Amino acid sequence: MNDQITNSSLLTILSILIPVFPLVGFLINGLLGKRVPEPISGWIGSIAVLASFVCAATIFFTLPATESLSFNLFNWIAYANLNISFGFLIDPLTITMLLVITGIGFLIHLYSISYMHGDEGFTRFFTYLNLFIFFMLLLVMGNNYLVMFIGWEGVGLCSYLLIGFWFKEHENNNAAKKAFIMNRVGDLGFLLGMFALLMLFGTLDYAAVAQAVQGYPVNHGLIVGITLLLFIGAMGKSAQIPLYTWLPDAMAGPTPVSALIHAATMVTAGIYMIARSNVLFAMAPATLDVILIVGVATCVMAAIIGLMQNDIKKVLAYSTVSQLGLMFVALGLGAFSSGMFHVVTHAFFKALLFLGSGSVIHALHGEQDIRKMGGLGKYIKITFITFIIGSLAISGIPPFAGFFSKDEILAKTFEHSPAIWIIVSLSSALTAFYMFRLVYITFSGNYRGTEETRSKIHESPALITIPLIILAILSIIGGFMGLPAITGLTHAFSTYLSSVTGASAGILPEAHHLSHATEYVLIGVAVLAAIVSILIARYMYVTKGQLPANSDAELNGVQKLVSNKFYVDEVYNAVFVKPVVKLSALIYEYVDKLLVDNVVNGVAKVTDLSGRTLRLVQTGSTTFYLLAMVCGIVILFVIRLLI
Amino acid sequence: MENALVSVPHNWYLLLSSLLFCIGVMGVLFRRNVIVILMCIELMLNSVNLLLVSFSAYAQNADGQVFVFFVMVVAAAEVAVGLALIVSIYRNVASTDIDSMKKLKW
Amino acid sequence: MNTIIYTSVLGFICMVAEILNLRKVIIPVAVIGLAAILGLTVMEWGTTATHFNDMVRTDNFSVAFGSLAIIITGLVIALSSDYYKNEQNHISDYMAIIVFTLVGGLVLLSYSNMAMLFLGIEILSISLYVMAGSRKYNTSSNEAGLKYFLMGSFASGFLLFGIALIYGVTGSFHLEAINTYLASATAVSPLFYLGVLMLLVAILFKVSAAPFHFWSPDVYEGSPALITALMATLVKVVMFGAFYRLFSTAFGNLGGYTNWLIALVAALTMVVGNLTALQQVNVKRLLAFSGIAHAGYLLLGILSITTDATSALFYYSAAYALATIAAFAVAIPVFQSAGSELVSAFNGLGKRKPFMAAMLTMALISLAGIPPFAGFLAKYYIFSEAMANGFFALLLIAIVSSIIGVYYYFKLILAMYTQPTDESVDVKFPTVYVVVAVLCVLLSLALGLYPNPVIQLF
Amino acid sequence: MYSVIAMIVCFFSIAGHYVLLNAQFLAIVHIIVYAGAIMVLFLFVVMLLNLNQEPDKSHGKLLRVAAAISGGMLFLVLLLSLNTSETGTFVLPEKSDIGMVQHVGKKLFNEYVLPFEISSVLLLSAIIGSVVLAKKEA
Repeated sequence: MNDQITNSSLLTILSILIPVFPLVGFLINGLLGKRVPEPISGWIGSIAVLASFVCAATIFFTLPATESLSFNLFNWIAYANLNISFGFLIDPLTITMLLVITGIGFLIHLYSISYMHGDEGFTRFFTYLNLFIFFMLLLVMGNNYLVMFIGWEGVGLCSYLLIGFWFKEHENNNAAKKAFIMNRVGDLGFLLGMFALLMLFGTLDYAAVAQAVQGYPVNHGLIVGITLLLFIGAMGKSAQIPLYTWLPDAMAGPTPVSALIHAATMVTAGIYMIARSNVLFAMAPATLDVILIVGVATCVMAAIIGLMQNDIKKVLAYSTVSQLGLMFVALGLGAFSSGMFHVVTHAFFKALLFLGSGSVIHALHGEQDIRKMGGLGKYIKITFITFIIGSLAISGIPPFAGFFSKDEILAKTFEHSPAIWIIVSLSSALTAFYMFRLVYITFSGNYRGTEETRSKIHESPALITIPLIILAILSIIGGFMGLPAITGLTHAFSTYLSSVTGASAGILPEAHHLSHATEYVLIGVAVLAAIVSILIARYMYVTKGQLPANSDAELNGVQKLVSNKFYVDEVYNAVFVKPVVKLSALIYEYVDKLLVDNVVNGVAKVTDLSGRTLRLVQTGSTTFYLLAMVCGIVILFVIRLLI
Repeated sequence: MENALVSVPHNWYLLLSSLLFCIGVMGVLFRRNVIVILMCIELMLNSVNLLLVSFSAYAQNADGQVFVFFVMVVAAAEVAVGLALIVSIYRNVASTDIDSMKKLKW
Repeated sequence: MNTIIYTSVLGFICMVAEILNLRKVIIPVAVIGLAAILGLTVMEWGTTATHFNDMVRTDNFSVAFGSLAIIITGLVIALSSDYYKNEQNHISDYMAIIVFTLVGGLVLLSYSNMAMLFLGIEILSISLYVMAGSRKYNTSSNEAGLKYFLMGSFASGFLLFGIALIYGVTGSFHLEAINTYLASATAVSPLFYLGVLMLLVAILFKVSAAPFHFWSPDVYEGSPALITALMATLVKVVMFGAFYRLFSTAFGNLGGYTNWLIALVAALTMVVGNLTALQQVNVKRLLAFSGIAHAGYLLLGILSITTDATSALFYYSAAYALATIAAFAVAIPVFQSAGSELVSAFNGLGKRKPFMAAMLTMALISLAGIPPFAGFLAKYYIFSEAMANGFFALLLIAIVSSIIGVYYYFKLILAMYTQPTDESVDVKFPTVYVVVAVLCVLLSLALGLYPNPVIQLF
Repeated sequence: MYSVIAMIVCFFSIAGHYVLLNAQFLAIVHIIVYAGAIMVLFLFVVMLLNLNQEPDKSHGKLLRVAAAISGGMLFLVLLLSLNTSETGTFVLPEKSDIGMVQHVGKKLFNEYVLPFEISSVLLLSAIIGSVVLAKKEA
């Protein structure tokens, strides 16, 4: 007994320390500013995150999966009959996120020391990065929605600052602004949801909300409304239709930022939030259906758009959007642990891919257009190999990490509806295709840049390659913590999370389990589709050495060239390539650029316009002001006295 | 003399001061010369004084009359400051037209 | 009460210091004096007393808001040491007037008679008319002073008319007597309602609520920056204190007669303030519109008369005032060195002066209502106040407009961090500006992280 | 110039009303303060600025119409709410000494002593302000 008490108080201290380290790092770097020499500030930042990681790992090993630790640091808001504490909740879900954030965060910090070398904003970069980690930790550690909201706003702010980090280019500012506006739309949803929760339950505490909500009937209108509002928040942060366009634009930030914030951690906050509120969402199956539809749509659409992108980071960005959609599909199916599992594996391989692309960009001194790359495999071997591993993982080739998590979600979709399974599988095959299109265009063939730049290509220093290698290893073995049911072994990950997701499992209708045979077939089809897609990509971009068109005018030329070859090509072109290319271009042009952008921009424009108009009322004429005042008075009187 | 007003209902005084007040307001809105506007504001304050005194007289309560003193103090102070402002502006722009002061807008 | 006397004496000392050739010590003396007065005021906490035939009252409300007003004035006076360093021959006049402004404010926070309300408003306003126009040879300052003066006196007319009508109906200027009349009268005279409306309009004018807000952007822009800071903080806080005092004591039994109107005005104010601010390029104007928007939020606190509402109003006022002073403490040196008050004057400040830029960023974040700063919780408290009263549509407008509002604060942040620097301009931040900015930001942060001592004050 | 004279006439008639309303002391004070001090100040400024040659311009038509309408509306609204009130039943008492110096003075220096003192701060502030604003700098 005594032993337990000391143990839990030790854990409490450790968990408090987790966010403290990055905060200290932020303060040191932020306050000392340029007085800290370049590598030192980088190391301060990295070590702060490493220390958090060690704490998180210690908690992971000491706290049993069945237990959770919740404590209030101080009584934060005591107001009217409302009491909100500033407290932490440490349970398997939190620990999972903690390990991902601090672990991958540390690797990316390490990577950045080399990547950002020589940048004049070096210290500033690490200051922001540590601040980001701090807020992200708050987001996942809080024991109520308000603490989460603080983290939520904080990471949004850091993301905004980091996207616009290289502020000399105007484009970056616009990207930062766009990200900001879209996130605000989402935040509005979250905020309203929070208010509604407060109104309905009088508390924001996770446990209390989960407890209280079970007193309502399933699909109660209010619960559906609240969950929809919260989901709007998640859509903004996790880049779902229609609030996703900021994420590709956010690639204007430095690559480590893209890896950390826009791939591995912040964008998964929405998924974490829904998984954290799994009981709430399970009580509103109608919302889950909405999530499923949005997830599927995002997953497919982003995958199609990804086919046509020529910027190495944009490809990865759309693939992130697509994978996030996949995670929402899992959430929409009520498979919260599967969604979280994909969050973890995705964090491994997407961070790897981004850092790999960063290494490529670094090697080419800032070139991001894949059409100007080619044959890089010869020059930067480590990057090449790790990038392939990442691509295999995202494509879902066994035994890489992505295979396990993707397969799990695919199986779940099949349980729900084979039609959705087909759509999602298709998008998964598209993912494999465009990832390998990227790989082949970038790394195989001949270098297409100038001779002068070719001579300068070099492998990145150890600080860049070591994180790549570690992430590559994680991408290979990461999947084994969640083995599929057919192996007969335990699914370590879902067992670990079961104390969190278990509560909602009882509410949701029991899904009928697939037979082993069906499951084998599903896996077989998915893997086969991925491999075929890869082979098609290989055929198109290696064997035939096709290149993406540089402009619309050239597109026709390329297609003529293609049509002069085999007849098979023509059929293939007419039936598969052309429609897909068209569709991809079409969606990108119309849905993405025209529709989504315009809706979002339209809202901004209306606000802008009304601001402009209202401004003109301020004519500068005192008489006019007085007149307006008298009119206001008369109107007020008339309203109050006569009506 | 003392009986002259006995038959005048109080409402008439209310009416008179409202009318004076509105004349003041309209004067402020119509005129362009800042000095005239200032005088119209004085008129508004005076209508209030009249109102206060009439209330005080009809209710046999001296509080209203005391309050009028404070209104006068404030009116005097306002006029002093206002005219000082006008003089200081006139030195710069050589005009007392309110529409010549439209630089700050939007 | 004692606070008012001491402050008047301090103002007098400032005034005569010039005769005694003590110009150099005026500002230190004023700051130290205000600190001492603050101490004395805080010691009055918990006492309830009436003074001079119940003309003013000392209670927790007056002590809390009064302390806030003293702190604000003290900070502004501290900043003035550098701001007026080239105008030494006027320093004692300016300081005396600023301290007298505070006297007016303190009267407004403790009055219990309409005569005191009226005099308080006039002392506050007349001092500020002068200060707004105190840059005699600057036509903008002239114009600001005149506009403020004309519109302010015009509003005073309405204020007086309202007071006169209420007096006519109730036969008294005393707040409690008015309340007693309200409670006992079988049928409240329509004249009384007319009076309440007139009074309401005048006060709404002073807090710059739409559609009576037109003066504030122009006046804020034209006035000397330091006076803008004073107007944006002290006047707003004090007027809201007076507003709340009036409606909690005199009109406590009005039974929500004005609530609907206030809600309407609040909604209009929030929308107009935030939307118009989007388009502003002048930082002072931007802060003026931000002040208008904040007045809209503060109006939510007036809608209900409970201890919770008092706390929420106080917390919001404190959060708003601290953040605004911090913003001005960074902005004023930038204005001076750039010779411009446009947003572009802040270009690249994040690089040139990262520390002060960070301070400004934090102040703006607090104003925008983003955690962990006090601005967030302030909005939260005041919004839940509206929620508790069932103004859901208003709440929705408040939240949406506050989200629009975030955008224009970030316009400034964006300019600091993402625009190229003009290397030729070198901004020097005098130590006192740095100290004030840091102090305000830290207080704001402390309030945001641990609001309990303040929010449970009442 | 003429408006100043007209204003003075107006003040005198208001003073007459004060007398009729048994506020004799106030009537005297009113004449001294308004006609004697405030209007002289106005006249002084008008002379100083040499404004009497300048014709008083008017606003544009639109603004004038709007001003007339809103001012008229204001009066209408006031009228409507005054008409509904029942104060018409009050009748002025025949004899009253509340407006006499001793009565008003007692009120002023007993009950209203604090506002009286505080208004000194107001005047002080206004004096400093006027001097600061109107003084010509070297």
